[in-house]
Amino acid sequence: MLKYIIKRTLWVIPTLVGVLIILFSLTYLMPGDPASIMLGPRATPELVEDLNKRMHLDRAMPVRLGYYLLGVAKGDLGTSVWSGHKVSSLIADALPHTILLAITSLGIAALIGILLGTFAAVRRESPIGGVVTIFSLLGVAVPDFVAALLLMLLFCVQIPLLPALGAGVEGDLVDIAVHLILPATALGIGWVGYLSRLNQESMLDVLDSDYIRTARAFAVPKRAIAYRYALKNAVIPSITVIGLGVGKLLGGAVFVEIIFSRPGLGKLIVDAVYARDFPVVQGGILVATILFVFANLIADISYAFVDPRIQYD
Amino acid sequence: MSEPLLEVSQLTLDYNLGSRKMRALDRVSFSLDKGQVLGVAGESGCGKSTLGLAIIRLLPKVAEIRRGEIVFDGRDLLKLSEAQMDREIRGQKIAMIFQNPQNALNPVFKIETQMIDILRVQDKYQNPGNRKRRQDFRQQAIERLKGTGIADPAVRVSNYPFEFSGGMKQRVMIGMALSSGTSLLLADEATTALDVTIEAQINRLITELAAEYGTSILYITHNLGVLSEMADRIMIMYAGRIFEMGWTKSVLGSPRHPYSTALLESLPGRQTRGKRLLSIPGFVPPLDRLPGGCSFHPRCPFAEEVCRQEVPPLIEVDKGHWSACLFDQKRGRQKWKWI
Amino acid sequence: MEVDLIQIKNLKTYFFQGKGLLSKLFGQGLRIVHAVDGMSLTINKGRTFGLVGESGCGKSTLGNTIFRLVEPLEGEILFQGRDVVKMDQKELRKFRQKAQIIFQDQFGCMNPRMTAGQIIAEPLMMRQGKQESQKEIEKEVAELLNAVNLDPDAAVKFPNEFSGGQARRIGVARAIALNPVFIMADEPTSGLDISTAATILNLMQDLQEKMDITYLWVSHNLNQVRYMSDDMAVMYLGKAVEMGLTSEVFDKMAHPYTKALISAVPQVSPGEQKQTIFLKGEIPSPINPPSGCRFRTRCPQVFKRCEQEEPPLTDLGGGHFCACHLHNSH
Amino acid sequence: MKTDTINQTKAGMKSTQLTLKRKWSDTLRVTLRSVVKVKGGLWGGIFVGIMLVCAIGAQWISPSDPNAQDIVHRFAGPSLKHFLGTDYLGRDILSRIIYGCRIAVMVAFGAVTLSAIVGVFLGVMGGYNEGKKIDYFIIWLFDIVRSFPQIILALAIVAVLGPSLLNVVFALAFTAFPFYGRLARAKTLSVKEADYVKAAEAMGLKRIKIILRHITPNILAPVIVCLGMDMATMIIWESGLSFLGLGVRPPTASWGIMLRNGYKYILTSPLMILWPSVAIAVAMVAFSLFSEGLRVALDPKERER
Repeated sequence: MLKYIIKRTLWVIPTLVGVLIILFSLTYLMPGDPASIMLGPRATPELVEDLNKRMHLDRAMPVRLGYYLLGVAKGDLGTSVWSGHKVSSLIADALPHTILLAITSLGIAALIGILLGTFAAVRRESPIGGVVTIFSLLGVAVPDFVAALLLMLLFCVQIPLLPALGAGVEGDLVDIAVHLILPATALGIGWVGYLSRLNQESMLDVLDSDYIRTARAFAVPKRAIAYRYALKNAVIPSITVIGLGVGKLLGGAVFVEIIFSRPGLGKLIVDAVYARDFPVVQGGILVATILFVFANLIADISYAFVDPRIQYD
Repeated sequence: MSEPLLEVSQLTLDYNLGSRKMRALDRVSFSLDKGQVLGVAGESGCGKSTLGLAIIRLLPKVAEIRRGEIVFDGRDLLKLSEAQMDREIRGQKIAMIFQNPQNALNPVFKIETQMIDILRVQDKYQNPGNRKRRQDFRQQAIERLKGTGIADPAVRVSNYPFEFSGGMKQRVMIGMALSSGTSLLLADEATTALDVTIEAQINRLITELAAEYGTSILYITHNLGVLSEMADRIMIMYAGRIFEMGWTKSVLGSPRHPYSTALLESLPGRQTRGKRLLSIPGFVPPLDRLPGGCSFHPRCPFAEEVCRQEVPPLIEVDKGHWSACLFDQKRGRQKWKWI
Repeated sequence: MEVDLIQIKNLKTYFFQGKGLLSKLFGQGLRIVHAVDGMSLTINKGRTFGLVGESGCGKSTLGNTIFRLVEPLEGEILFQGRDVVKMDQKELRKFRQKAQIIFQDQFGCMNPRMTAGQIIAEPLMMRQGKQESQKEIEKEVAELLNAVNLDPDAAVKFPNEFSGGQARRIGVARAIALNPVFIMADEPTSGLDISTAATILNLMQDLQEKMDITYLWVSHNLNQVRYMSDDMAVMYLGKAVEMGLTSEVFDKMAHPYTKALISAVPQVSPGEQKQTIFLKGEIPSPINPPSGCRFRTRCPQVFKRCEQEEPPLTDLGGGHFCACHLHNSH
Repeated sequence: MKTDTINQTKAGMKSTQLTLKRKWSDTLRVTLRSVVKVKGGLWGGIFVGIMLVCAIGAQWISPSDPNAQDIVHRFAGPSLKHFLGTDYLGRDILSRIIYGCRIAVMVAFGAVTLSAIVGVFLGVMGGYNEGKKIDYFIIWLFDIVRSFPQIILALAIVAVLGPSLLNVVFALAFTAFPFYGRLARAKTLSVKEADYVKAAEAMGLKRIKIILRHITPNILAPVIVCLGMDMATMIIWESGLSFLGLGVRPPTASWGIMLRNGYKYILTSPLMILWPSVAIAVAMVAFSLFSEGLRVALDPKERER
């Protein structure tokens, strides 16, 4: 297992190098002169020349790649074309909001989803199965950004219960929590549906398996079988899905942050896209990607802990 | 005089699969004496595995017992509550080992974890109030493994199932199943998936441990050869019914039912090279489309009109030898010789 | 009059595990599976050669190597005098039309998206030098279905619509479609019920008689091999331990492993007392086979020499070979 | 002499003419019938059908021009003239939903097809050359693209290329191809080892025929199922990008643009958000039910006997 973990971890390095190359080469896809595009209507020859210098846009491609990689290695993601702030400090301000949102929504969704699915499978005749069906239908039918819009319509406009915009006053935990309710719900509701259905199905499979029958034949109580024996097997698919889902979650966060005006990473990226502030876009995407890559890594490693049979080729 | 440990009478069981209803067991009656080995033989789909699961009451939800009794040690198991089954029967007096050792153990837990759990459950029911430490159970698990001939049990106990070969997994199962309290062991195709030399080892282990603890065995298999060597009595099933039952020597030596006769003749065991094997025409009917009368009649060359109409009763045709064939019962064996 | 159809000389097939880039990086070392480790045998025309052994002994790998589905490491496979190992693609294709396989998994060996008719017609359509109309091929498929006792309407069914025995028959029909001279049957009755297995055995015997086919019969079922085969070899960890006429091997078994194996087979013999020889332990892994005689770790008659020296396959007379120091010392 | 005996044997056999294949129409009918048999498959099929009809025949079906402005009746509720009401410029919402369907289906279909073609090609290539350098390179490529959160990468590509229908299709296809690739590669690996491929090899069948007859049909089924499910995802993303103003350009009717306008007028007209949400919800459920039915129908193991 240790070998698997080492190999899996080392594989991150070439992947991240590839990610950097793609991010870097995105500037090449831009039709026309990058500097004038980034500066937009403000572009004067002096400003363009200045930007070209600053971003080494006037140098040959390999040299620019070298500068870029070197910068990233030093933790320098460049400066915002628009505001002149360091990209890294912009991200440092935005990131906590996104991480808080992601952890709250996914964490709660995973907890509820897995429990709901397990209950539904263990008590086949109970109405919990119906709840799972409703949630999974909702999760399929209402994508996160539509959910965000509808929730806002319902709880901020029609019945004004909850705040619509912002992330709450810094330091005021209650305010932050209140501001988190709607975005986290919008982001998490699909996950509840998906994970509960997934866990229900895999739990049913496991409960039908030979080794559960063996345990029953030895009078191991049903409760112990379900929550101790079967759950560990049944949760395996959910782990992979959650790991891969972090990418989707970060994508969904973009919309939710825009809709609820939360100053997170997603909003930072989209606002930078609107402003054609390319260094910020690049840096923001890089950080989001690194988050995703490491979430996947953690999922794969915990997978290895749950399932001892794992081998890595 | 031996006394019966298990008496099954008129056991009838259906599987309800949506619109389809399959009669998996039809008026199955037999008894098993203390210390005896009863072999249950038949082709796939004859209901032999269902019988084992019915006795230990682990049938799938779609199964419904229509009528019958399973009297074990003087009590009807079908009348016991789930809690009573767990407390007194399962894993205590009746143990079961299954066909596929690859899947019989939980792949994500160590052997010791699984064994300790089971030992703890057994201990809880046997000596309530007397709390033992995990270390004691672990020691007990190691001893059980040692008893089944696993080398290095103290090390192997902390392995995962995938690090064990099929034969060793089956040893673990036997170690968990057989203890001094076990009075009945249900073995469902326990050695089918194993190699011949390993199969011989495992069957010997089962026989020896059962003899040591005075355990009776219901040995379910499709391998008549294994039964010939292990079983005291044999029961041959077809499409949910018992066709023939009796002492091993008489059932295998002088079978009375055309089906059992054909089954024995179709084995390439002692036939000489080049001689044709007997093959039964047709195939085992699916349980939801059983023919009326004797369910074997479409494949039986001796079938007469009466076989299509009447279900043949299981009748004692010889001392301790039962058979369910109308033709045999009415005209005698001479009339229907296959060969 | 016996003619060699296939002659295998010192055949070795190894599998290599841990060849990947990362494995190399972490120096796990190459693990070599000695699947077939120096087998020599001769299969005579028109006869059935039985190959028995327990799982992991390499009997299936040997079969696959003959067809070059697996490439051998060294050795020769002479088929009608030509070395299969050295054949080029064109020759190999010709050879593969004369030699056929009946696979162990009767469902797995059929493309689930083709009908039984298409499956059987496939070899017919690739016959060389003969362009046939669809009609002719359809007629031949009907004949082949008839030959294996299946209804003609089976042709439009998909594999999953058949029972185990029927699926096996389709496999047989495909194998005999090109009138092969040689068929390897890999556990041809595995997964079948007793009575169904009997019909398949009968069918294959009839076909052998009618079409003069030579069989290589790979099986773990000793009763079946005894019943079906004229010659046989017993394999253990990639090597033959005993070989000869089936009757000779069963009547005058010489190798301790053969003795134990045959004694372990459960027989329907009510009332007879049989002396089973129980072997100790498990079959060792073919990755690190024991030194000297491979059977020594489980052999009841092991002695000093077995550990140091590998016993050669020696003739005990009459083409009955055995690889054991007990029969080698004098 | 031997041939004679065989001919004799064969002559003794009953010879009947028979067909080997099932008719194409039969196969299609059987497949569709089993899709419909799956729980919900019928409804999925019906709604997917309705969506396709709307997409193809938008100009004949929709009651009015999606861009015709009726400023007098802005923010109108449902009426006989405008079944679903009007938006902030007085445009007919129903017509815009129907035209939006066209955009959604076009983008989703284009992106899914493009990514599947590229992905399957690369995946099969990697699978064939398992363990070789090209395989490692392809895996690496897949893993890099998969490392980006999908929608964020699409967003970046559109940002760089500029928002347009074609660029949206390209961006979405680029983010999705590794998933098809990995699926195709994994399937190729397992099918390559299947006994029926070995059987074909042992028969002496040529490599190219093995690929065409035995491997491709057996890896396509899961890819097709995946296509169905991905259609739903792509429809969401098209709406999402358009919602952010990075998809198709206004005034083109797209569900995402309609939501964007609805968000602007959330205080004035809740119906402007509701209707496109309903359209998206129906499309999502329809495609997922249909592809679930397709999954069961295309799996030979689950196909009804």
